[in-house]
Parts: sequence; structure tokens; C-alpha cells
Amino acid sequence: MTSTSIETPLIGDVQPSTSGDADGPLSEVRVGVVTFPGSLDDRDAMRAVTLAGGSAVRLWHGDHDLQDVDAVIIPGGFSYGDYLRAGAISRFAPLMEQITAAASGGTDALPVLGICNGFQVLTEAHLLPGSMIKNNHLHFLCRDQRLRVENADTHWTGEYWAGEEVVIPLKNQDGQFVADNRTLDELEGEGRVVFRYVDENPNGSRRNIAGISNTAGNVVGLMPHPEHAVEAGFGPDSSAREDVGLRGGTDGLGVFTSVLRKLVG
Amino acid sequence: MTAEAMARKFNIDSVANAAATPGQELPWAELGLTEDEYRRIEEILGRRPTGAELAMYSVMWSEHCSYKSSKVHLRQFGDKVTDAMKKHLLVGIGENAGVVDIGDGWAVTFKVESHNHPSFVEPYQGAATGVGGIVRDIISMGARPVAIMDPLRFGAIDHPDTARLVHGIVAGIGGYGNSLGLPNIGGEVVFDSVYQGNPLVNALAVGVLRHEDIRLANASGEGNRVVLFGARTGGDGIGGASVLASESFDSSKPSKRPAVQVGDPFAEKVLIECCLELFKASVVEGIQDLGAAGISCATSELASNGDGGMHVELTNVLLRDPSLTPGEILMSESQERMMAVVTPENVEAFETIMDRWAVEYSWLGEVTGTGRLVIEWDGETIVDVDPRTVAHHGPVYERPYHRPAWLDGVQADAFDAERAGDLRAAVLELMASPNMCSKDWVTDQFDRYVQGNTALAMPDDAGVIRVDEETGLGVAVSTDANGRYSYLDPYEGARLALAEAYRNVATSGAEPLAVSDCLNFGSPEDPEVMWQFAETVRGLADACQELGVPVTGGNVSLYNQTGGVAVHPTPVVGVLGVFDDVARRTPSGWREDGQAVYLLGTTADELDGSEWANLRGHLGGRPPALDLATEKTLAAILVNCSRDGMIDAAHDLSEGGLAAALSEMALRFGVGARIGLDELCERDRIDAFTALFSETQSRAVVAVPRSEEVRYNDMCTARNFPTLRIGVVDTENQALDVQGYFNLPLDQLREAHQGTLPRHFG
Amino acid sequence: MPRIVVDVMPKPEILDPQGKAIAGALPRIGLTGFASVRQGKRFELSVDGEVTEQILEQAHQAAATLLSNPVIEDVTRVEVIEEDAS
Amino acid sequence: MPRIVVDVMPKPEILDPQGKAIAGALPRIGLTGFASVRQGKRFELSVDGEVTEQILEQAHQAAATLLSNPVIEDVTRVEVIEEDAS
Ligand SMILES: Nc1ncnc2c1ncn2[C@@H]1O[C@H](COP(=O)(O)OP(=O)(O)O)[C@@H](O)[C@H]1O
Ligand SMILES: [Mg+2]
Repeated sequence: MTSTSIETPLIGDVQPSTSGDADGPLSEVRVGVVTFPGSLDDRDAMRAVTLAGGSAVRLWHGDHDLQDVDAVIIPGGFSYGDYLRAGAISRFAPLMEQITAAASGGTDALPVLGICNGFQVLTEAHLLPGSMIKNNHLHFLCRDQRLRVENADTHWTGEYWAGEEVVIPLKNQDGQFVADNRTLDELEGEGRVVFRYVDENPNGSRRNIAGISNTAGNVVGLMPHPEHAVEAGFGPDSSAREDVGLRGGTDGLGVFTSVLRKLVG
Repeated sequence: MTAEAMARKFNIDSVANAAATPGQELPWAELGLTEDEYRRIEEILGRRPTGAELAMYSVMWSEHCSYKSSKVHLRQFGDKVTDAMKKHLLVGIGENAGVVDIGDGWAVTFKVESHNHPSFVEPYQGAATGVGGIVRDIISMGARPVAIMDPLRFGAIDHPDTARLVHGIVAGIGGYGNSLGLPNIGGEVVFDSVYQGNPLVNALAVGVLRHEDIRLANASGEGNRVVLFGARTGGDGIGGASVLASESFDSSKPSKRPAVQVGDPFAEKVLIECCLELFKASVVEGIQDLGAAGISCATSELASNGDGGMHVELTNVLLRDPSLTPGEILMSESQERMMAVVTPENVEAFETIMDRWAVEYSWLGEVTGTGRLVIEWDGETIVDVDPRTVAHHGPVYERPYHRPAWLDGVQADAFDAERAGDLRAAVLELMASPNMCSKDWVTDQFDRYVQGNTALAMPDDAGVIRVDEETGLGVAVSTDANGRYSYLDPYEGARLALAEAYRNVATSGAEPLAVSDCLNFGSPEDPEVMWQFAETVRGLADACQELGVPVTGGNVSLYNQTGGVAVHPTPVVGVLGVFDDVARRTPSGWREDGQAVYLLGTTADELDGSEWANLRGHLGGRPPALDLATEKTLAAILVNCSRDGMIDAAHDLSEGGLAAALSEMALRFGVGARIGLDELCERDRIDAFTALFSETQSRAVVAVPRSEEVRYNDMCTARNFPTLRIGVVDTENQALDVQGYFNLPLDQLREAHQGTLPRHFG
Repeated sequence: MPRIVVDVMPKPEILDPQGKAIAGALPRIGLTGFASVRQGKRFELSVDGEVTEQILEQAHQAAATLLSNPVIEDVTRVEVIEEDAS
Repeated sequence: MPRIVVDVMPKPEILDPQGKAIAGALPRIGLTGFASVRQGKRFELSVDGEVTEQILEQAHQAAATLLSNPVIEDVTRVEVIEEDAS
């Protein structure tokens, strides 16, 4: 079955006309967004790609074909229900095998972004080290979170500057990043801590880590949801950059423009 | 057939067997039927029912499914609807949920339901499956669910059992709703000892569809196939009817049946996507969700709403528990199941979609022209009934009711106690109180972002969802109820609940269009409770007519009563409004320095039933007066202000009065204001305490940019609506400064407001 | 340090969505030998010193009240283990 | 039906927030005999028919790949049980 056949009547269907760069070079960049049966923020990730000016391509977990996409986003949700461990079952999806193969192999390898559940999937698939356990307070937590972009050289953060702060919604129950000390030291030493919580650690994550990358910087995973801070009026109430007011925060857009710019060179 | 199935076959009670053994009395009482009801079933069938038939009638004629006590009153919702009110109504009361036209070919469906008792028994699963059930109602209309809300009521905040319920229920709503990818955009959290053994867990869902996508629950077209899909059927929800475990009704053989239902949100999420794909491919003719009364309900309703006949082979049902008897299969309330009617040509397309989503399905039978619902068990007929007698011609009771004798005494006992000398301390006490404190501890456990269309959510007055990404067309929804007002006067209480929800929607800037309600009451067998119920329905129907908003559907929950103590009558009213463009929605907090703060409406001394009286342990007198013509004008002004960009913030006044509104507006974005009460007190001849704490209706506070003040005042004058400038937004001063009375730093106010729930629930 | 193990399983008649999800995933990774899966919880309570009768009784109490939800779960084992691995 | 039990526990060096919460709650209900608590998972894989070597091998594989995440968890037991209760 092809991924186009799983189209459903969507309220949040992406409207290409809202793209900021409808005919520019960025729109040539094809960013795939993987849908698992329990994916929830897949349409939101596609909307974010479109708003950033790229072309969003829907990918189906059960397919074997990456459809020549230039980058892949594994969105948030509960891929297969995630009753066992977040991301544990998705790792074995046919499409994940393709992604794992394409993402390994240096800086020219396929850029992959895992958001929330997607980050969990990437750790389960061993594309990124560490893992996530339950939040230290054991609750699901949804809130606007302040982060610092620690590494602005990855494929997904080039549009930020190192040290820049952003406000991005966070929403999860199993968001506490853990890894052994050696791994943590390695991540710090190699500059692979990409995002760090500032002000308050929302879940007990080691060393306030919110997002990390692989060595080459093409694979990035983060717990907060940049795709929910891309459109004024529907994002967080604040921004680290300007005074925005009601749901005006768009600090997450840079994640998506970063990969598009990187890919057009 | 397996040996087990064989054995069961010899045990089943077929129609032929029933006809041959007329003298055998079935255990109708254990199944909750009265003797009269049982005789009536015999009369309808012209013989004794089979075990399976008895199972069907008993669940379909239960209070929950048949509305037998409430029906005679609920008719008013239909009778009092005018043609003008019907203008936007695509589907009215009677279907799974009402459908409202919001323009541009878009429609919205919404409904509120209760899951009270299950949530008391098992808070997490009870609340979770409550969300699951209301969402399936929405799907079965052909809509994509886009949001949920959760009006909740608990016992006293410091009662030892309250923490168990709060933790479980909040986690259950979040656990299910968050996993479905539905933003939670609002609700209520109320604490009152009357709900101690009977917490109220209501859940509202909103769905969106194109006009042409509306699906109804009917089975038409002879030869069309009937299919059950989704989760397998287990023994859920038949605990009380375990007498059915042996069809020979030998009660010495107890069987294990689950005491509670466990939800599988992942299964439901897949069901949503898979149903939407079915709709898009146009491969289902009719569809029905399975909730209360399971297959009994789905088959009899589909059949009686359609051509009237259906033939089903029950052994085809996929079981989770192979020991279930036919009667139990018919009654089972296992979650995450749907039933559909499919033409023979579409069978293959249907199966392809099921396979793609890995959803299990089983073809049960077909639509017939016989007018009978015939259910077989391996070739033996075990049910042969006119489906209308099951689904629609259940018993209807005109239960006796009378006004409680105690009410006069209660109404005479007006609040005349303390009027707090220290207003600053009073505001802090109010804003830290269980009902007025910040609900962030609850709402932070819900995803309000998913789907990317949430334009307003907690803590604003209404939840606002964008429907059309091109035009910004969208809807606003608010739910409200005040059990104390309803206790003091159920007729007025219902009108007040509607007025508040209506006002909340208008405050956000949306035009109110339609209503859904969930009526939570004690036992209908108590004539005083029945009177409260009758008065509530009358009040709500009258008020809907006056405001011109129709009830499109809802739910009745009775027997919320432990021992002799019933909950306060609690009519939870949900109002849905529409926005041409959600970009113009009005937030509930001010932000711009120097903007003028205006109060709309006048204030009288109305403290009976108020939050302040509640804090003083007093409940008596009469609820605030309500004039719906005034309410309507206020709403028109608020919508107009939003449309013409005349205001930057608005908050309605309800529980806690002006004190609560000003505090919440200041805390929303952490911006202070300077407020003066003198002119207000003088104009309305009240003291400062009354100005701050009275709960007079039809009022709102707005923040008006300097440049708009003239236009704003002209508009209020033109509509002859009183408004008064009571202050100014002050970004310099991080405080709520009520001049001449107190200066309350926002940090201190916030600490009081936000500390309460975390302190009790960690 | 001696430990008391408490095993808690979903009641057999209760739906176990977690077990169901795992049972669905196993064949996808080529493991087809299993008819069904149920997922429960295992608690290890460490005891400072000796496991007295009284502490074992406490463990039973904890199992019945805090560690399991009797509406949907059964306590299937409460047992002392002395060695390091069970 | 024979079952294979798989026990999975959080690695000792990994903080276990659930176990910690339980350890904190026990004294509140008067159960003071425990030094610490860890919460893990217990899986019961049912087998249709006999548990062959090959099926047991499958269970080990499931335990190592799907049922546990070696970064944070240890498989502490894979064992056949025949009786009804463990
Ligand atoms: N259980 C809940 N779930 C979601 N939102 C809630 C819940 N309880 C309260 N809220 C939200 O918190 C805010 C404040 O609640 P409340 O003071 O009751 O509002 P109002 O008085 O405007 O009806 C509102 O936005 C409301 O929707
Ligand atoms: Mg309000």
C-alpha cells in the first residue's frame, strides 16, 4: 500500500498556500513525517514543515519506501499505544529500518528529527544514546517551557545561535532523560547536548537535558514540541525573543527552517 | 465447534424453548426490571422472553438507556424549539449527538455525557472510559473529534477519599484524552461535600465534519451487511447481571465477570482514524458506536431507525472471553467497538481499510425487510423481536414529584453574615479557596496543543478551536453549572447555568449557537429530587427558547445519591458558539499599559448562594436574579466588541464576582491594574464589599484601548447598556490596586491562587 | 539486603491493553510462539536487617492496599528472596 | 496453558521514580519496615501446547529486544511455569 492511500479527511490538513516560500528553493525540499497508528502530532509536524516553506510528505510506518525524502521527522504521540515503553514497538516498524540505515553514515546522511515520542523511538532504535523514563513527579505535564539551544551547528538548529533561549511547549509523561555518567560526559564533551531546560527542570532529566544529537549532527531528538510553536495564535503565550502575548510564540519554527536551509545548501 | 461451545449450545434458551416452557419464570428482578415491565415484555412477545431477549430488554429499558423517568420532561427541549432556533441545526436531539451548521459547508457536533458511578468505583478507568465513550458518539456522526472538556465535581477537598478520586479521575481523563490526540480545552473543578460519595465526571467532546459527511445510526437497504469492528467483546459491564452467566439461571454457578471496564486508548485512536477513512471512502451506510447496552443497543437502534429488520448470527462475534453466554454478549459494554452497515459491493473496500489499520472485524448478519430483529446462536433463534419495542417503546414513567417542604425555610434563610472588614484578606481567601483557586494542577496534566488549532484554552473563559485553516472559521465551547444555585431554586439554577455558559462563549467573542447538557441528579424515585429535575428541565428549556439556542443533545444521570443524600441538582450546560475567524478571539487577561478597564452591567446585593457565602458555610436564600434579555444584549456587545476590535480583553463575572474577575484578569498575563470602586458603589448604591463579592448576573469586565473608548461607549449607549470605567491597566505596578481599600501584589495573589491544589494533591 | 517480591497481575477477566499490544508486536519481529501476553508489575521491597513475621505481614498489607488495585488486579505472589537475583 | 514468565527490573543505578513514590507512601499508611522499593515489570507469555527449546529461545529474544530496554533495565528472569499460579 502506498502512503497516499492512508489520507484521511483532516481538519488540520496542510494548506500549501499558507507556506511562506511557496515557490522558492525551500519548497523543493521534501521532509517526510512518519505516521504510526498512534501518532498524534504528525499533522502538526507537517504543518510546521509547510509553514517553514518546505514540502511535507506523509510516510506510513508500514511502508518500506522512504519516497526519496530529504529529511524525516518522527513526530509525537503514542506510536503503538506505548504501554510497554514509549517507542519500544515502533522501533521494529518496517519504515524505521529504512530510516535507521539512511540516518547512519556521517554528515551527509539523512537528517532525522525525533520529537517527544519520536525522540523515544530514536533512543530505542539506538540512533541516539540514553533513554526516557517516567517524569520524576509521575504526572503528564503540559506547559510552555524555556530552553537553551546549546548547539547551533546541527542540521536542525542552524538557524539559532548557540546560547539562544526559546519557549516551546512540552507535553509528556515519560520525559525524564537518563543515561549513565560516561554517556552523559561524552554527550557534553562532544557538544551533543542540543537543548537544555532553563529556569526549571520539568521532569528530572539528567543535567537538564531536553534534546541531543548523534555525532554527525544529522539526527536530533528532543522532548519539547517545536511544531507547536510555529504559528502565531496557536503557540505558547510567550516567546524568549519578543513580547508576543496570547499564544503568539513561534520560537520553534527555526527547527524546521534550519533543516530546509541546510539542505538547499 | 469447540467442546465448550457445544456445551453452551445445549444450555441456550431458544425462542422455541421459550414457547415450549411458558411457565418458566426468568430472573427479571436480578436484571433490574420491575414485575410490570416483565409482564409487558411477555405481552409484547406473546410468550415469555428467552434469556437473551430478557438481557436485551433489561439493559435497553434501564434508566440509563431508556430515559424512562426523564423522558416526559425532556420533551420540552423539542417542544420549545422555534423555527428560528432550528436554523443552524442539521441534526437534532435523538441521534448520537446533535450537528450544528457553522457555515462554509462546515458542521460541528458536540455532546456532554456522564461517567459518574464508574469513576467512583475505579477513578482512573471510569474517567478514561467516560472520555472514550463520548468520543465514539462524535465519531459515529461522521465527524473527526477535535477537542474534549471535562466538568468535574468532587467531595470536600480535605476529605480522605477526595485525593484518591482527584488523582485517579484527572489522570484517567488525561491518560485517555492525551493518547487520542485530542486537545483538552476546558472544564470545571468543583469541591462540595454533597458530592462525597458521588463525584460527577462529565465529559464533552467536539467533532468537526463537512455537511455531506453526516452519518446516522440506521440500518437501511435489505441485503446490506452488518459488521462489528474494533476491540473484542469481553464480559465488561455485565457484572450486575452475572445471573446471566448461566443461561439456565442456575445461580449456583457464579462466573467471573470484570467489575470495571478498562479502556484501551490506542485501540480507540486507531478506530477514529479507521472510521474517518471509511467515511471518506463512503463505504458505510449507517454507523453506531457501542456504549451502554453494547450489541443490544447497536442492533436494535440501527434496526428500528432503519427499515426495521435485521438478522444476526451471534456466534460470529469475536470474543475476548470465550465463556460468555449469548445474553452476556448482547449486554457486554466492552469499549472501543463500533457497528456499521455496509452494502455488499463495499464489503471488500471495508475489509481493506480494516486490514490497513489492523482492526479486527466480524460480519454479523444483514438488514432484512421483515421488521424483526432476529438473532441466532449457531442456527438456533434466541431473539426474535420488533426492534422498536426494545429501542424506542420502553416504559415511560410519570414519576410523582412535589416541591420539597424544606425549600421555603432554605429560601427564607438569606445570607446576612459577615461582610469582611478586611477586603484584601477576603480577596486572598476567596482566590485561594478550593473552588476559586487556580486549576493549573489539573489542567497541566492535559494536552491543550495537539492538532495545532487551539486558539484559547485554560484558563480562558471558553475553549476555542479553529476549524478551517484557510479562513479561520472556528468554534468556542464553555460548560458551566452551579449546584448551589440549583439547590436554592432548580428552575433558576438551570437558567443561570445556561446564562453563564452562554456568557462565557460570548466573552471569548463567539456567537452562541447551540446547547448540550448533562443533568446530574439524585434518585428519581424521590419525589423531591424528581421535582428538582422537572424544574431544571423546565428552566433550561425556557431559557434556551428565550436566548434562541436549541438543545442538540445531552445526557441524564440519575441515582447520584448515597443513602438518603442526593447531590445538589447539577445541570451541566455546554454552549457552543461560532467565530468567522478565531484570530479575533478575546483573551481573559489584559496586557497593554494604560488601557481602560470597564465594567459592563449593574451590581446588586446578591450574595445568597455565592462563593463568599459558601466560604462562610452558608447556603440559603435565593440565587441571583437573571434577566435573559439583558444577558442577550451583553452577549451582543461582547461579540460586537470582538468583531470591531474595540476590546483587548474580556472576562465574565460569575462565581466570586468582580473580585474573582479582576484577580484572574491580572494573573492571566501577570499585569496589574488600578481600580476605583467609588463611582460604582455610588451608582449602584452598594458598599465596596458587595461590589467585589456579589454574584449579580449579566456582567463582564473588559479592557478597552484608549483609541477605542469613544466608540465603545457609544455602542453601549446605543444599546442602552450600563457600563462604567472602573480603572486602568498598569504594567508598572505588579499589583491589583483597589484604590482606597488595598494594594495586592500579584506575586502574593498568585501564590494564594496557585498554592491550593498542589498543597492538597501534591 | 533481603528483599520481598510482590507480583501483581491484571485480573484474567480484565482487558490488558499492554499485553495485547505486545502480543501484536511479537510476530512482527518474527516471534510467533506465543498465544497471548499479559503484563503485570513486580515490586521489590528491600528490608534493612531481617525479614520478621511482622515485616512480611506489612508486605502483604502493602500488596493488598497500595501496590495493587483489587478492582482490576490480583496479587499473585508475596515472597522473601535472599539472594541477589531472583 | 504453560506460561513463560519474564521479569524486567530497572537497573540499580537508574533512579526509579515510581519505586521512590511508593517508598515515600508506605510510611504514610503505617508501613515502616521497608528501606526502599523498586518497581519493575512482569510479563506472562502463554504458549499453546508445549514449551519447546525453540520457544524458550524466542522468549529470551523477546525479553532482550522488546520487553526490556538494556539502557535502563535488566531482565532478571525468563522461566517456564506450568501451574496456574506462580
Ligand atoms: N477539569 C478541567 N479540565 C479542563 N479545564 C478546566 C477544568 N477545570 C477548570 N478548567 C478551566 O480552568 C479555567 C477556570 O475555570 P472556572 O473558573 O471554572 O471558569 P469559568 O468560571 O469561566 O467557567 C477555565 O478555562 C476552565 O475551562
Ligand atoms: Mg468564565
